Amino acid sequence: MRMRLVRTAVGMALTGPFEVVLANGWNMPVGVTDLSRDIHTLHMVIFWICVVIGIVVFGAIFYSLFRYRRSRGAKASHFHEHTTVEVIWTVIPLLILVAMAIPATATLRDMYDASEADMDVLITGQQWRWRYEYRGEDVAFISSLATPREQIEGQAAKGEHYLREVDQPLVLPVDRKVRLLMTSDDVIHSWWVPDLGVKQDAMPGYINENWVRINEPGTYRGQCAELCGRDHAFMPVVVEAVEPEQFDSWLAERKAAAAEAAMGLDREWGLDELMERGEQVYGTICASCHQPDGGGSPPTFPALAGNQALMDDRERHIETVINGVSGAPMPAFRNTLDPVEIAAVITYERNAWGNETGDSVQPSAIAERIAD
Amino acid sequence: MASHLPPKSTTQHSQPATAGVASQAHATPRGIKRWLLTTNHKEIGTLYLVLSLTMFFVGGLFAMVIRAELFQPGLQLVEPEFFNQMTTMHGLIMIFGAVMPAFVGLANWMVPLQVGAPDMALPRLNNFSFWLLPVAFTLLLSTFFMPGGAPNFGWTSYAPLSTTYSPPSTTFFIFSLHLAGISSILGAINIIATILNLRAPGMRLMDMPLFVWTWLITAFLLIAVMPILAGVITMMLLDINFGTSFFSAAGGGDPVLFQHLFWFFGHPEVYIMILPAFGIVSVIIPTFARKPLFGYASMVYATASIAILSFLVWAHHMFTVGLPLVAELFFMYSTMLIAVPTGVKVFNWVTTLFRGSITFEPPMLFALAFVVLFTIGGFSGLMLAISPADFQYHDTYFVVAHFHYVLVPGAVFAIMAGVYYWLPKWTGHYPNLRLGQWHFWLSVIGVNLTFFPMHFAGLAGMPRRIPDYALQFADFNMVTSLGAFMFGASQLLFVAVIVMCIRGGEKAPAKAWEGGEDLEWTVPSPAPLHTFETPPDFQPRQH
Amino acid sequence: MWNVIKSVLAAFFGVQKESRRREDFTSGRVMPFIIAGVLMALVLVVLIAVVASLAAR
Amino acid sequence: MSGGSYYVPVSSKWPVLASLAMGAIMAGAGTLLVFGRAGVPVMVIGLLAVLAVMTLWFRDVIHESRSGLYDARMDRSFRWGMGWFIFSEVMFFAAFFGTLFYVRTFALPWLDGEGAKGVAALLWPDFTASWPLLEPPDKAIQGPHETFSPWHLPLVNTLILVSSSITLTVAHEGLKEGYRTTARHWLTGTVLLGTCFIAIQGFEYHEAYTHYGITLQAGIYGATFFLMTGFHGLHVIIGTIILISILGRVIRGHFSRDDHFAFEAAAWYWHFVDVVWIGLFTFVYVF
Repeated sequence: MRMRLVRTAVGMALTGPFEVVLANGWNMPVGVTDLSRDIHTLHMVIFWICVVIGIVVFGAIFYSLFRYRRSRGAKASHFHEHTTVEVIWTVIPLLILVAMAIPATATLRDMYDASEADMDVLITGQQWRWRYEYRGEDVAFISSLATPREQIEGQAAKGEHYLREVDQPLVLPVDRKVRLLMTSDDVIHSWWVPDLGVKQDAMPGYINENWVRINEPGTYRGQCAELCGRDHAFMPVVVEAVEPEQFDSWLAERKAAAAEAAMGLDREWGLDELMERGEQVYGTICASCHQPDGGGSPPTFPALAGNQALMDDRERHIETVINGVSGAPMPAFRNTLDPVEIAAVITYERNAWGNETGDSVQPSAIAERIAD
Repeated sequence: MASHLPPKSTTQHSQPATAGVASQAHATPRGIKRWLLTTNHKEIGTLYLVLSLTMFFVGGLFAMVIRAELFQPGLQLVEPEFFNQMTTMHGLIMIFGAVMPAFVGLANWMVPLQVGAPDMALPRLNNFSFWLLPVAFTLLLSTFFMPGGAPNFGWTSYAPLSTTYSPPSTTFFIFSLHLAGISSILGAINIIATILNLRAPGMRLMDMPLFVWTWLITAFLLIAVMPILAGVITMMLLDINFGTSFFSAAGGGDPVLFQHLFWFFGHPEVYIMILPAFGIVSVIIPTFARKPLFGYASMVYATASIAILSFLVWAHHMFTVGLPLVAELFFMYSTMLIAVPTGVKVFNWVTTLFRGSITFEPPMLFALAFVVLFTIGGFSGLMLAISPADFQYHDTYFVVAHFHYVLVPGAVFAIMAGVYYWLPKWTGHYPNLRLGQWHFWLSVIGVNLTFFPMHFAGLAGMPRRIPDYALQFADFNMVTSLGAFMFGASQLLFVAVIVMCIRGGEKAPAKAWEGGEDLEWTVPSPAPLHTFETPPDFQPRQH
Repeated sequence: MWNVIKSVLAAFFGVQKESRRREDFTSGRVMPFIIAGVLMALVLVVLIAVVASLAAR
Repeated sequence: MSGGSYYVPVSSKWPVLASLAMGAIMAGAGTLLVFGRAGVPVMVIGLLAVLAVMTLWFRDVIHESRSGLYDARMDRSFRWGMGWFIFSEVMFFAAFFGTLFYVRTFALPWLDGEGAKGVAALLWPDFTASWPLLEPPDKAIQGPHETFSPWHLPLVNTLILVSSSITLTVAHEGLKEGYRTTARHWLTGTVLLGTCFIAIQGFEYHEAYTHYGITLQAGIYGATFFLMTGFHGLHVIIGTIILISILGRVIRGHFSRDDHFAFEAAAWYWHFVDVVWIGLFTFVYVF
């Protein structure tokens, strides 16, 4: 703990004089967790070390260039070795590095200690959105870009949080240790929020751990940091940190809503309501690859509109959505969407854009298939 | 086996001729055939340099597309898919097409001249190494015309984006890299054999100019790591086309395995692109300071030390992939160590300037800019080595700024310095010094306008490889784009200087630069097609 | 032998005296240096690994 | 030392033709894999062209060598060249051995919940790590039913390859002592042993696919098995072709007692292939 106090004090001393220049979006944010502050301190320490060395080295270069230019009548001397000097300028950097390695090691150990967390959140990257699951709480949802297409294409004025706004942010409590488990359904993504000091790759088939304990309530924004395909730039992360009590009541609300959604399984759904729900799901989940008009972008993402194979083989269509296509970009939506959403989106795909099969797929049937 | 090993390096001084003549009396082919069929190291060197310059403009064109799209927020010019193809191909073309062939070209021209050899050790193989490259790049560029477009997963090709989720053209990309890899390996073998076997009588290893030394070590790195690249892209090929699961957890593989293998190649590759630059600068600075290089021995040892360490630091490119803590610490420590020999080099260059008699011809200007700007890249490298801080820097424009500082005002400036330095030897004319100075100043200003703001954009939170960005990055990007256009345009001056120099200009004597002490300055300018057919009598300089 | 080790250490360190360097390159034998270099590289790896695992504990 | 001694050929059409032929192989193979059959003729033409060009190129070299154009330095250039080429091959296989090591030591235990990154087991609750890996994490991937016992065919192949290295050494000694017939016979023996090895390996692959369920698609075990033995097998085939051409030259009376670098280069290559096999036998089959 004392180590940490010292580190924070050093950090503040270093940032102080340049507060104006280096703050305000020119420098790494100090952030709102102890770790992000430690990282910031390390960053500033090594930065100033570089500045000092730079002044010495560049000073020596420019002095020599000025003082020993031939136009000023400099005569070349012929020395070319001085072992003592060489040893000195090898040993000094070595000592500086050792001095840097010690606090860096301490910070790294903190970052890796995800034990004794108060709660777990499983973060799953998907092309091109994030899924958040509060483990053990039956609450999970998908968070995708909320910036309208018109802003991106320049047909509307860009909002304040252009490309850094989502439909449903990740809500986290302040002052609680939250373990973040990261994985991916398709390619590698990287979940990054600078203010939290967390950047961690989400690897398909493996899980990475990280953790946060947020000190101040607020909205913190970041985005996917690892190239993950076409819409890599359009995959923001928004975290809303709230007081613990507020978080608890929010979670309880979400749980109730999830339970209600599960009720939908018991009844027969009409074609129109499935279509309505399906259009919504298609827009947020499927349209990024298969395009809003169902035209796809072949060869990687096949067209759905007018796709005869799809219309003829209803079973295969259901199977594809539930379990994905192995060896192809189509992911399994078994765990990502609930049965109502899967049923709705399949119904929608079988009836939209002139695919007039008239089929409706019932949520209960999907739930049974998933249970098998 | 022991008796079959290659001979020891020190026993290979002059061998009196017992049989044979150096050149046959065949008529040399003319026109295009002369270039296709040549075995002459100077002609092949020229071919490499021309290819490199061409690829520099192709890759540069891609960079201009990237910077035009990023000029302001929003999607204006290109679709995100095409943007990703641009970033990928920009990286591949610049690394494998521009920087590496430029160094091989310089080695072809200058290594035999600097060691007093009649040609490269294996002249026909040399021609083969070159002609593989145009074939490879034709194949690579042809992917733009395939369904799904060119590779779009970044030059690092991380699986599974580059396997399961890649466009069909990826298979061609893999094959073209195989060809480029074979070319590099064979080229490196040739350079090693030339340096170890064809030195002038009396020239010991420690008498060689530093350019030769750095290339010897670079060639060793190439031979050691290009096969690793071949191996890992072959595994990609199998994952894509034959259903293996090297990089897929479903079958028991691991996407991180790809990154380990790739960076085991990739990190030494970084040094492959910078060590010859060190060599060029170490040759130019003493020439124009008119003073022997300070700490020659240390320079050689520091190069060797960097080369060895380069095999132990690869995972510092992977600090955020979820390495175990021990691995994270190991790679942080080893990476920090590499700063030490690199620092030694910079200090030695500075001390070489100290108490010299300095003039500022274009080669020297570029070499001096190299020392300063490469050091800035070194500083950001040191910052990136601090693993906890790297969690914030990784995959942002801070990294883009870092590696462009070491590659553009680093490697590329060194190449330009080398070209200005040796143009009198190649053409017999001095380059136009005034135009050269214009080229230099425009390049220096352009390069810093382009890459310096990237540091801030990265620290402020802008990830790399995105076609559109949040509004707070807009100012940095606009400056960067303007700088990039300026840098790009000023390279046309470079071409003008070269063309003018080939066509004429002030005649250069054999020793074109007053302070040039190496063997290449003992042959006439322009260097005749065949040099050192009789090994020169080499007198070691007092280092 | 000791001289070889000293020279290789100097190589890792990156600083070498001119006179010592001359000695190394007049002995004319390369193999001892290569073997010592490889061994030292291994020692270095082990050394960093030990420090890292102690620090990670 | 009038006119110098190091032989520099004036010009040659083989290098540029070889590059084009290599390009044709790659373009053809790529077309075959991505777009279908159309690539086959291009690839075949490329392959034949590479073989033809190499033959003609080597014919030039042999001719120059036998005309006495090469001196001792040229000989050393060839030695350095071959030595470093083999080193590059060593590194190629090193990538694959590294892969095997990584998968067995890190990836599989992690997926099973062991070690620093064992939390991955959340995704694969039913998975148990083992080597050979018979049941990959994803049940949709059919693993091998069983794997080869190292002590049957693989052991036979080991003995074959080790003895082939011995026969080759005997042949070399014979050549050095000037016993050309001895050299010829033992070299023929080496070629036969190499051919046997290839045949047995082919049979083993057949068994792997038909009876053992070891396929390229059978998860990481099948993938590493075929990757490593496959590229080794390819090198044995290339080595055998080299030895056959060397045998041809021995029969024609090429090579003298102290000037036969082509023979030595082929021998280096063959010993290298042998050493790789020992590594494979140890780490792919036994452990």
